[in-house]
Amino acid sequence: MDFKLDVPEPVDTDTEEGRKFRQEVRDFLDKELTDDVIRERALNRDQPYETPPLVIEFNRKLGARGWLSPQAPGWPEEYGGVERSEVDRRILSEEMAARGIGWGSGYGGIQGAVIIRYGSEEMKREFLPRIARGEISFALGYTEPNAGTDLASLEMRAVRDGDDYIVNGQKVYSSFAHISTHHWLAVRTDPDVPKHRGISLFCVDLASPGITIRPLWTMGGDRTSEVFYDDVRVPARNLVGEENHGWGYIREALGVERIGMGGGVVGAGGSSFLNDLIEYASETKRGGKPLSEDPSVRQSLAQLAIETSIRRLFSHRTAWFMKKGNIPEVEAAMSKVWGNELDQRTAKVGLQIMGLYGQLEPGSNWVPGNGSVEQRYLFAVHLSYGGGSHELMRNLMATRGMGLPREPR
Amino acid sequence: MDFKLDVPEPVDTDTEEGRKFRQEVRDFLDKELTDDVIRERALNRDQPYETPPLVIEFNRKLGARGWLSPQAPGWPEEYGGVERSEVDRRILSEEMAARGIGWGSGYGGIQGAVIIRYGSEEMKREFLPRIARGEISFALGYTEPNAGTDLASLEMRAVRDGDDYIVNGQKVYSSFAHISTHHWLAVRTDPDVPKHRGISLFCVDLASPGITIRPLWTMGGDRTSEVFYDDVRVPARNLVGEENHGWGYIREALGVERIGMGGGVVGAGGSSFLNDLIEYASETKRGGKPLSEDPSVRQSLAQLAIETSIRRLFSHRTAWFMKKGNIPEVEAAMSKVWGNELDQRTAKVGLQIMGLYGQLEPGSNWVPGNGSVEQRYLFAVHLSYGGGSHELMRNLMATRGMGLPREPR
Amino acid sequence: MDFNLNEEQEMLKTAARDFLSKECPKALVKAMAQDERGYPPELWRKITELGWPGLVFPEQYGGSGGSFLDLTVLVEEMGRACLPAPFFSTVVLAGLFILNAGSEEQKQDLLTRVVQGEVILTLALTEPTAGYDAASVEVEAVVDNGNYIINGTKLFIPDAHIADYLICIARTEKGTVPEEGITAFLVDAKSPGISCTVLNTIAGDKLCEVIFDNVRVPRKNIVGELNQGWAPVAKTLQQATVAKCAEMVGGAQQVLEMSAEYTKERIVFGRQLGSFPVIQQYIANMMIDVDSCRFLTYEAAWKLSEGLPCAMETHMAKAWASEAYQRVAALGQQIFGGVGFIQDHDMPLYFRRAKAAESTLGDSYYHREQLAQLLTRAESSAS
Amino acid sequence: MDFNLNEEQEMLKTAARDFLSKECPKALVKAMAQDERGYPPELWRKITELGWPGLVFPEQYGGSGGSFLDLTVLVEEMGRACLPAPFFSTVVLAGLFILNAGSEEQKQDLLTRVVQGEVILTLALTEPTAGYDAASVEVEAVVDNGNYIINGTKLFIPDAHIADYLICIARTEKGTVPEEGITAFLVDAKSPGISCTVLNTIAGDKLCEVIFDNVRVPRKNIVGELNQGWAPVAKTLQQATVAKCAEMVGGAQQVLEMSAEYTKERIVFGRQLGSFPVIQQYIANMMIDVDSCRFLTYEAAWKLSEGLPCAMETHMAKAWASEAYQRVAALGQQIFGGVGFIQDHDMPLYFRRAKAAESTLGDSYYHREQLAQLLTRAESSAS
Repeated sequence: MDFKLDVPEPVDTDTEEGRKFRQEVRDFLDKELTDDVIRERALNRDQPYETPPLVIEFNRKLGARGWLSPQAPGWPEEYGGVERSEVDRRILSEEMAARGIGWGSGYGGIQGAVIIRYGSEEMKREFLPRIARGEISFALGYTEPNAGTDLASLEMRAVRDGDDYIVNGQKVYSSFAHISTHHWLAVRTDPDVPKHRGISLFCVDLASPGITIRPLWTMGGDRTSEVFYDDVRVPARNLVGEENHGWGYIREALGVERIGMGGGVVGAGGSSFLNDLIEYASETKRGGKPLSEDPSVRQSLAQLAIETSIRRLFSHRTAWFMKKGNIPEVEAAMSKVWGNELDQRTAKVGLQIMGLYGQLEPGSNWVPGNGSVEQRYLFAVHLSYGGGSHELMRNLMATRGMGLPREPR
Repeated sequence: MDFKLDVPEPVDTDTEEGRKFRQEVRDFLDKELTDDVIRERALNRDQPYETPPLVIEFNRKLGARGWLSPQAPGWPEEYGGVERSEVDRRILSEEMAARGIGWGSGYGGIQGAVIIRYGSEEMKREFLPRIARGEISFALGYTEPNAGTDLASLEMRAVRDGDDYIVNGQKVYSSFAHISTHHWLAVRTDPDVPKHRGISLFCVDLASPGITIRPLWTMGGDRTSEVFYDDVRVPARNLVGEENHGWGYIREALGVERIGMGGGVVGAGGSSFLNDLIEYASETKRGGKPLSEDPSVRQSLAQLAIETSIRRLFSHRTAWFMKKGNIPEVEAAMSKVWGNELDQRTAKVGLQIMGLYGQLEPGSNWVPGNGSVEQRYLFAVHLSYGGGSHELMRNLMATRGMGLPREPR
Repeated sequence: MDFNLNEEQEMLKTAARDFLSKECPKALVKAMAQDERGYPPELWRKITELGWPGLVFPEQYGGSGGSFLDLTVLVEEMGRACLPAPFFSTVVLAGLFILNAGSEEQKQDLLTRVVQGEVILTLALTEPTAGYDAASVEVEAVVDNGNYIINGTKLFIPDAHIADYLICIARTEKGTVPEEGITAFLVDAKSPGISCTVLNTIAGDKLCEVIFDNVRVPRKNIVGELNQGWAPVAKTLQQATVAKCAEMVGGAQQVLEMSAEYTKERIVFGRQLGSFPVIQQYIANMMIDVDSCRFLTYEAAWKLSEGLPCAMETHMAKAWASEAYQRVAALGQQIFGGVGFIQDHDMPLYFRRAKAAESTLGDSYYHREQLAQLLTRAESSAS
Repeated sequence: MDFNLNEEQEMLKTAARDFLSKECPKALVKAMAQDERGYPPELWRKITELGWPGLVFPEQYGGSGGSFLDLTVLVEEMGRACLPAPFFSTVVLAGLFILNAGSEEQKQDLLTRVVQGEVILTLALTEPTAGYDAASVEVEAVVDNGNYIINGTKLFIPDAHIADYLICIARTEKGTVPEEGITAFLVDAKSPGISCTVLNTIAGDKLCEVIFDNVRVPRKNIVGELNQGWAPVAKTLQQATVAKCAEMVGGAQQVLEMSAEYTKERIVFGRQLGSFPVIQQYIANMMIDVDSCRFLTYEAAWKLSEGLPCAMETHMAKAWASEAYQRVAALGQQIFGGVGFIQDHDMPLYFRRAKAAESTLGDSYYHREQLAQLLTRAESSAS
């Protein structure tokens, strides 16, 4: 075993070109990577599949320079991959890490990964370069009013009509649909076969006539959307892979997506949040003594520190497992369940430690840390069903991980 | 609402006869109600359906004087009911309560209740007077190696042969079978109908030829038994109620039984145990300070005090609900689940507070309270499945209590 | 033992539920969270006409002389409906304080107007110290020419922005123990030197920061005895804590019922959601939490009604309800999933209120510690 | 990062598992709980032949110079098998202490004999004070004519009844802090004045009361420095704590596996028990607990092996494993139901050991508090 963090081999970036490029990156980041972008990325860390507004803008600028990440593992040049030198990549990584964000874990990567594997040649040429340049951003079109946890029961219909499909129906919880360029849309193309076998996946231009987007505001204060399709014509070339094979692609995308959930970017997110709490407890006095001297608070903080370490180890395990060439189904499920429930606990303990102050919202007088813990408390509610309900995740862990028999249906 | 304890109307027991009777009762109890009997009763409070050895002996002596309780609510005299005066009953109650045990909640009552309701006239005349006199004690014969939680799948067979049934097969976890006079035996009398419809219930004399009783020692240190039947002849008059109607009687007996579980005798058991823990924490010093000044210990004890109050309230609610003439199915399930899980938590917290001393067993040097908490910790393990698994209890609560649909089978 | 309400209480409960389900729809509740005042005066007028503000006050002040248990029944229904109205501040906190501590004249004056719905009151107790013990009271009132001058900040004060009078709990003397030297003042909310700012809170209730900058209060506005104000505060806190628990019971009960209903309607994998055993375990756990909160709360309320000591029962109820209501709300959110996460849904109302209710009037740790003091004190005095 | 064992460790693990499943059946484990000595000498001889006692000791003492991580792998398998042998006392507690503190001569003498299986040792640290900090050491050793006289009671000392030597941690001076003035003595277990009584314990392991009544020990038997004994004790405690966690990981892993197997065999309501979603939730929770214990433990063990500081990791591992192993064992009991409640079944072995392991070497509260000190100290030094 070896718990050393994987550090890449040293590369000499201290060349003249290297120094010049580093300066260029720094100047760019000084200007474009605002605190708001960083915060938006952090908040969004549990939803790597959809791109929030400021990040869309930032990615577009990165993409325009060939610095965006989906192609980092190496897309062929003909699909927009830019072969940057090792020195450049190292500098980009280092500079962005120094600002607290990762490089190489950008947005659009999940859709790109499916398209590069299953998309037609035409689709690859049309979409991949634009993803690489950050010109395209996706909103997910999976969930419907009657298809959430049981996603495969979705009812929205697409019917072939010449070179197009005519799409009708409604999606819900389609976050950022109002500012994204495309919808990653799952629809039923064959209603007469078992439900998993009649689903297809499309890339739909959200500017298409007949699409109406209505806001839904969540308890977390974020906007998500309902998307209504009324006789929307979608060109058949926008079909991803084969007709009626969509469920396989979606499952694959969900699996990839889940890897990022709960753990977030390895090492980030959760632990800095905990550090903020420890700092708050150390600096805030109640009854003349710092909160951090209260034995109950100490027990709670220590417990969270342990649980945050477990999150880190679970994430690393998943990453290591993938790196060895495996598909980390059970490992990712464990990581998601653990990380997301820990997020809920951490926010709960955080508010509890803050006492009466814990109920204050952003913008209020006296609010600690501008209400970030309170916002997280509300936001975290959806983590235990979003992206795969934790009941299903646990069933999956037991059946795939320990070979328990599936529930008879 | 009214949370006053139900106190009976005052009765003048200070008459010459009353004083004489009280003295008689006291003398009897001084002699017969040993600490061992009291402890055995307390330990057994979650298994009101089977009678432990010292209690069997004590009951026999009470019964011989007409002081035993199954008939207390009033069995007809022809079945052995003894109509004692209100004064006598009050004195018996008071004197036994003063020694920490209840009167009127004795053993054999569950079997008696089924027999009085469903038994043949012959069976009533044969069994009830002997139950009233404490001459009969029952061991349960329900569980089999392949029929535990799913009791109705029991396989043990009884085949009619003239005036007898021939019984073959095996029961497990039949506590006190080795010292009881009778087996309260559930067997399959018709294998060709749905499983709930082919079960019959018998009172079997455990001295019958062909019965072999083998000890099984539990983790709690108690003995239970396996009971093997090898061509045992059971007279047909020992059939309880009708052939193949046994499942209904068993369910009814289980329901009655469950009422007593978790809560135990209202107000008793759990709370004195907690008081012992508080006393221990107050008297035991660690690092120069009483354990009870440790903030974590204080939080734990306070939490247990709350949860013990909830146990008391749940028990009272069940009792009140029954008194109004209802069958407290959901209420009793809640009481059982809560009380039994609380027993597990209490013992766990108790041992935790004792630290290294918590692992000591009865008879050891240095053992606190002669290991009663440790014994309870081990014993309590079986409470969350014995007498109805808590998973099933919770399903019952949700379906019967809030109308959730049953799981499709 | 009787776990039923009596006949009048059953009638009160039914009437309250009917009235609130008609007059206080959830859309109104949500609108009021955004509203500057935070309550609909028209609804408040109707509530006054129903006599609710007078329920618990003696007849000589125009009230109907109901018991604390009656009040508990009513407040439970308010919690169930998430009623946005200054009832808790005016009646439970300030009204009961005046009843506990005020002179006959003050009672006649103020309680009569409370009963008539003519005034909105609140209790200005908590401060940036954020505690409910006497030591947390640091706002000072110093005597000046027969008047008192109050300086300092009160924080988390409910409905102060719409109150006509505040009962300000201030320190008038440094006592040998924190409980000594505390005095209650009736303060006109429009007095010069008072500034009030509404805080943004998770429950959208209107808690305020109230700054006292050389606020002059006449001596006759002392409610109760000079320097002896802590005892009635403590008594009022006990009553308010039990009432808050009742509000929580009402909310938790509603979450349980709406969740159970939803599990019957919602179809997942071709079956009713409620037919899944894991969901049944959730509902069963919610039932345990709701019933346990209810019984602990009503036992404390009954003891208050009967004039019996109930410090232990009060600590138990609040320590337990603070966590149990949050557990119930979290399971409700899990059962409703995405649809319950939308702000327009009813679930967030309860999820948010469960959090607010936990921290208000002492959280679980606080009440368990208080309880531990009683438990170990009893032990050490017994031994 | 690499979550795999290396090739030698995999071989060690497989060999240990094969050996123990053959030579240490559960019937033997159960018999040993009743046995007076508590271990089978024949098995101990075979273990010595395999070189396990020497695994972690340098080659100059006859050992094989393995790493702490190697030891961890081995101890995990012992925990899985519930091995009844004086390995932990002789090798982990006393052996590592001698390695940490002893003179070259003592190491040559004692470790060589440990490796050969010629002596059984133990560390006599804990006392009726029942703590693992320096302040809990009250047994006194006073100098007398070049010898030391030890008086007092050591409690919960593993395998003292069969030990040839005890390393007795005693107070030789009242220091300004409790850590000062502590000295370790190598004491012949047959010395006059020592009396040893085996305690009855939940795990059926052999913890002893050892009374020192004017026990005379020559000065040369001091292990390490006079009055400076705490530092090596603390280091040894850290190593022993991680090793104890490994034992717990092994036990928890075995409970998980046997429970999962049972859910496939057991038919309830006409279905495999494991097909019930509630049971799947249980198994999934057990998986989380087992993996989390494993990773925390092995991270600490790896750091120990690499010579990196790992106070935080050690506290985390033991605080977590103490509770997680008990949760796993309790779920195992629930899954097995009645059949697992019979003393003859394997489940009780683990349920009992989980409890014993929780309290040994500091429970969750203790280690969380230690961790909190590190967390808040880091914070206050950073700010």
